[in-house]
Amino acid sequence: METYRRKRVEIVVERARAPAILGRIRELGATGYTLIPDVSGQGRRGMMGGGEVFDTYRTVMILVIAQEDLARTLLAEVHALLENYTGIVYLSDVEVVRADHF
Amino acid sequence: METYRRKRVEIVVERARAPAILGRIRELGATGYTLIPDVSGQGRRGMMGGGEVFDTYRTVMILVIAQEDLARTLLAEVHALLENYTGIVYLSDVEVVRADHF
Amino acid sequence: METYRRKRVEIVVERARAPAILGRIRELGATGYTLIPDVSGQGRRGMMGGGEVFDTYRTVMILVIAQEDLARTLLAEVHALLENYTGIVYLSDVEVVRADHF
Amino acid sequence: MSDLLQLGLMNLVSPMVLSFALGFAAAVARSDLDIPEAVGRALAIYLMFAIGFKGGAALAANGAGGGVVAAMLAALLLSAALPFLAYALLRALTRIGPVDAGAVAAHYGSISIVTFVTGSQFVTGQGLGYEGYLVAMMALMETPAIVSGLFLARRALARQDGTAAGPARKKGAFLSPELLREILLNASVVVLVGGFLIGWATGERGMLMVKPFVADIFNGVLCLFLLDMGLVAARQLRSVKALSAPLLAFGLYMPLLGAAAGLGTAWLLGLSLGGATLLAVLAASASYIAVPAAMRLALPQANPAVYVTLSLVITFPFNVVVGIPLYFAAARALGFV
Amino acid sequence: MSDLLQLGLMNLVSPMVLSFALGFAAAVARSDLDIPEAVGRALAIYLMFAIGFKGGAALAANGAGGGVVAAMLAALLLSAALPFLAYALLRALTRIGPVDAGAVAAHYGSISIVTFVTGSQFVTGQGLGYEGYLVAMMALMETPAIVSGLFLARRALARQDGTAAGPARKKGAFLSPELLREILLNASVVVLVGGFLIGWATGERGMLMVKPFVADIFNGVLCLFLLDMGLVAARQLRSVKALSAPLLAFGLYMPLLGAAAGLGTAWLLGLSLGGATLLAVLAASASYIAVPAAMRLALPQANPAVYVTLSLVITFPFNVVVGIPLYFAAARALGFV
Amino acid sequence: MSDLLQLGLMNLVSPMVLSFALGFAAAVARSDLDIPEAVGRALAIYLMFAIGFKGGAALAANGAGGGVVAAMLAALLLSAALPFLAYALLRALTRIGPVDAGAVAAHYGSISIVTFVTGSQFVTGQGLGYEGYLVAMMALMETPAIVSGLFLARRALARQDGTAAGPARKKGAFLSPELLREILLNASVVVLVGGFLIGWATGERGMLMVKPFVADIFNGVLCLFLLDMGLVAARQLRSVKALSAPLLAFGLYMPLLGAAAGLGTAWLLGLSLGGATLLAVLAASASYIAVPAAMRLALPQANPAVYVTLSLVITFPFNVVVGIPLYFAAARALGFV
Ligand SMILES: Nc1ncnc2c1ncn2[C@@H]1O[C@H](COP(=O)(O)O)[C@@H](O)[C@H]1O
Ligand SMILES: Nc1ncnc2c1ncn2[C@@H]1O[C@H](COP(=O)(O)O)[C@@H](O)[C@H]1O
Ligand SMILES: Nc1ncnc2c1ncn2[C@@H]1O[C@H](COP(=O)(O)O)[C@@H](O)[C@H]1O
Ligand code: NA
Ligand code: NA
Ligand code: NA
Repeated sequence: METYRRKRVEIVVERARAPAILGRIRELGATGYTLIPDVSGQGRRGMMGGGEVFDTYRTVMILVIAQEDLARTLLAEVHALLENYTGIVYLSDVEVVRADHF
Repeated sequence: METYRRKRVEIVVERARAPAILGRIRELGATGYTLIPDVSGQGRRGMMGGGEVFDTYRTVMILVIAQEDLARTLLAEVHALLENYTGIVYLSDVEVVRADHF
Repeated sequence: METYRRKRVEIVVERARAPAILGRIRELGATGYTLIPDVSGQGRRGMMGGGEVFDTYRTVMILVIAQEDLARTLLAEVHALLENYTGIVYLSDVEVVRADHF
Repeated sequence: MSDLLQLGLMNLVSPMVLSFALGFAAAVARSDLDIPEAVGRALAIYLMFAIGFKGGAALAANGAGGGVVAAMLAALLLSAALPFLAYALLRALTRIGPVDAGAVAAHYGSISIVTFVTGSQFVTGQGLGYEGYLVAMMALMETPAIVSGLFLARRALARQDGTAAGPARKKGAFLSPELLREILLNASVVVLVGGFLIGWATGERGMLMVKPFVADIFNGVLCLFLLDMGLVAARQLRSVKALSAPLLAFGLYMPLLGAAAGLGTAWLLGLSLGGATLLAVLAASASYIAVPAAMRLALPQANPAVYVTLSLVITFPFNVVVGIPLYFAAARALGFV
Repeated sequence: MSDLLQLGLMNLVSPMVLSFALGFAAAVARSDLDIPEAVGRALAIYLMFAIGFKGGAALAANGAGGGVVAAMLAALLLSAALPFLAYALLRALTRIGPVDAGAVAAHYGSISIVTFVTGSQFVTGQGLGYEGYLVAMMALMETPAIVSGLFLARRALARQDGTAAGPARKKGAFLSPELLREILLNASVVVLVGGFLIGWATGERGMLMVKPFVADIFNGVLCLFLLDMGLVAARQLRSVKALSAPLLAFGLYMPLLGAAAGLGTAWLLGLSLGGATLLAVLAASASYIAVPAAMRLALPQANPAVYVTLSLVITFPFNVVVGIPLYFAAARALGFV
Repeated sequence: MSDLLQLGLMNLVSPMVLSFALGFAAAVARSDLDIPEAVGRALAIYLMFAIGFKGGAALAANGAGGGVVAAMLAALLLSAALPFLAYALLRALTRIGPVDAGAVAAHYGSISIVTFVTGSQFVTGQGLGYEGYLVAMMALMETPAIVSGLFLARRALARQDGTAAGPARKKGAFLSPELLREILLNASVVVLVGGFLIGWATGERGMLMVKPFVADIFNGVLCLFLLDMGLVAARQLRSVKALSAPLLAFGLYMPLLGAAAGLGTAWLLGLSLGGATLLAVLAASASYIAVPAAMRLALPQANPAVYVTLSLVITFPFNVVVGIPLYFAAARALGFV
């Protein structure tokens, strides 16, 4: 089966910032995204997430499959949106079956 | 440490379709799979998942590490199984430590 | 935007073993990690995870972005820590924006 | 008439209906209020168990009487028949295709447990009782409609094209084992019937043990659950624009037709005023939990945005807010006592 | 004095306060005890709904009286004014910058529902009642403080550098629509006000329907929730070392000042002993749910380890264990009846 | 004999036992019924807190008496001793190795809180009371068995090969700090003991405040929890084929031996009929929550499919359905009053 090269952008970010990032993902024209609603972890800011009743430290993971151009734009824009917020973003390669879906 | 090249197949699919796909993964002889039980997201079908009391829009993510041949077969078969259903499937490269585990 | 090559280490492991592995990740000097708190799956040990009231079969997924050296050390060490336990570990390539974060 | 208004008002100004309104309003205003999914599911299981238990215990207390078998048969028939009416109307008066029409029809033949539960609290609030076996009728009404709806959709598909169009269309696969299990053993049927049998078997002694849980706090838990349903329904509103005006109208007149059929059946069965009201409520209500799950398996081509939205956003609020007191008033006007 | 000790002891030896201590001790000892997050959130929603409902029902039962409008205005003013006091103290006596000071100030002007709920159980345990509209005052006090805190932080920022330093600093963006929604429609405001209105609208009849749920089991549910709060607070302890001694002290004297302001306001409003105690509790308490969420949106530069830790780990336990009986004793000593 | 049958029947036809059966049947029939994990955990915490609280309050009400210290010592000894019996039987009559035998032995020396809770409802249903400190005995019995089981497994390992075989085998690492914390501070010990102490400290006054929550709705919540346990147990059934016939037999006769030891100890302690029954239930029951967690840490080589399945799928249902009335009948026949 023939496949096409795409990029996968992954973002781990505090929940308070997620709506802004998802908004940007939609505006830039990605064909979709997937969200893992509750992750926890540790980074420069220290422990995040982990089941508190309040939202302050909640963290989500966002995943976007997109063409290389869009993916690189996303990488840069999300990186800018992370200023003052807890979060990371990175990129990797994937192969997909249908070119028109992503 | 020596490593071996394998493929990673990821599937995001509505829950109603997951049993059929997991069944196929087992039948094809994958050594295992991992399931992230509740994700949400947006694609051609619109919003999916996101904490409703009912299951109609529930979405899961499935991850299989396998040899390239098996992975490509899986890619094709899962793609076929997604007809009429909400879901995506894609492939990427990984390195593993033990060749006999995957 | 310029990017830097890093490795992504992923670990799927029973919860009882997670603290030891996270401890080692910290000791080795990774800049962070992300944890997906409840996954399920099937491997050599059979079904794991899946919503029981008791913890015996609980499974988590851990994700670390790191420089290649550290990633390979981690791969080897985690592999050793998995003896007698249910779990897998593997490695893949990613690109990041800020070299100093990972 | 002013009596009807007063009934409607009394129903409206109950903590339960207002909780639904609160949830609905909060979601419309885009509040971040959210009942965690796990808790919403648990509340649903509680409600189904408790309503089942209370029905079984009531049956044990009052005895079954001769009419029970007839009532069970009537429930099966009513659920199986209503989809034919719904399908005919949908095909005649709206423009949706046969697959979507079959799926929607299945929903309206089946029932909504939460609507029933809300109705039963209304009836109790009027100082009335109802036949305990109505809970068993409810359980029986969940599934025949699914079979009817699938039959209608597949017959139309088979006519349209001679060739197969989907895995479920292969000969003999009309009801796959997987689907049968989904239909007969879905969570709501199991908990409802199970609770009913437990209530029946343990009777008064059992009721004494669990009354504070299954009866006393029931109304309050129902408030929280309806708050959640309000949120869920309003968040589904975004899909309403996918529905044409005739389709929206169907979501309002179909419950009335269903209620009429329910009242007729109640008359044949000789039910009490409370029982007749609740059978009307059952026939008027449309499923939005069990049937959508079955449809995703059996008719994946059908569009969930149509059937979930119609039953959850149009018919469910209509029944809870307007329908229940209306069916009660109709039953009383028809001479049920 | 020995009377005060006895009150404190009575408060301490209640299942609620001891449950908080249990959770705190368990987390300090690094037990793996854990209330699942989904359940913790649901318990919080229950508590807010129930306290709102009870307040509304009490208002319906006792009538509003003339003072209600004055009380509402006073609540708004108190919440808006306290951050100015807090900010001045923080800037004068601690070394945190203007952004963090503004954020912390917002927390202390706002309120903690759980502290109020614990206080209301204490008051009820003394055989006293309180004005139903105190719940409405609580709801109104949640948000003005946020606006004041943001104003203080941003004025300082604007002074510091003439140029913009952050997306929220653009002209006219002082209160973005996103932020306004967060502030006015956050879950706690919605459930509290909603429950209040439902309790008010349905009155005695509504209370009769849901009393076992919203009143009878309330104390017990509060125990579980405080157990969870104890766990959460102790797990936040690790961040205390980030706080300087003057900052920690602020977490202890600011509630006293707030309580004094609350008692003064209560005196002007002519509240009862129970009502005065609870208004003191409200003014003394600091938010750790609604305000942090708003701050992450509006002042992302501010450090949550400072404001969450201060209000959750220092002020919350102080109020629950020491403050509540103290404010009650003070109110009684001041002649409230 | 017919009396025994009647007791068994009365136990069977209780909402609690039937709820377990319902869950079991649903899972065997592969229904998709599912109690969300978060809720299952919360129900468990509620049950442990409530049973602890009730025990403490009972102790406060009836006074401790002279026998309490002796009872606590007896509980520790019983839990520490039973694994030696279990291990000997396993090694003599089954073919599992020393590591698995040690792990299984630890489970049978320890206790199952849910079995105790079900037993206590049975005893109360007989119109009997029991000594409040039995709850404290239960808490003490959770952990000594773990130490005994580990000792047995590791002694055998050390004999087998002189060299170390695993990180935990290093000198002095017999009980690592990590493991000690897991053993002594696991959630069930903390909530049980904590609830007990709170109930004790607040006594009648505390009970008055939380009775509707910890006592009135207890049976009903237990029904939901046992429904979940039925689901979980049946879903673990798939692992039963991994167990040999002699091993399955062990899961049935070991509880009888444990119960006998429990009754003997009860006789030495001079317990009441209710207390003796419950001590027999404790000794007969096998852990499936706390001990498996400890074993995964301390004996990862042992196979959880063996020890979880044996205690959860064989011994737990046996005790709940058959054992409890049997031990009660035996206690009564032995002259306990
Ligand atoms: N090196 C890393 N590998 C994996 N996840 C990371 C890493 N660094 C940070 N994270 C995740 O990103 C979140 C935010 O990181 P930070 O902004 O550095 O506090 C953390 O809470 C982690 O979940
Ligand atoms: N481009 C994408 N990137 C990441 N996830 C996607 C993408 N497109 C679709 N998805 C996920 O796959 C699900 C099904 O997509 P679809 O079948 O297009 O509706 C969505 O709900 C998303 O969770
Ligand atoms: N081939 C595989 N692909 C994806 N996940 C796997 C695979 N094998 C094992 N796993 C995951 O790793 C866990 C432990 O595997 P094991 O140690 O083989 O029992 C399983 O429960 C799965 O979640
Ligand atoms: Na219907
Ligand atoms: Na305040
Ligand atoms: Na035992």
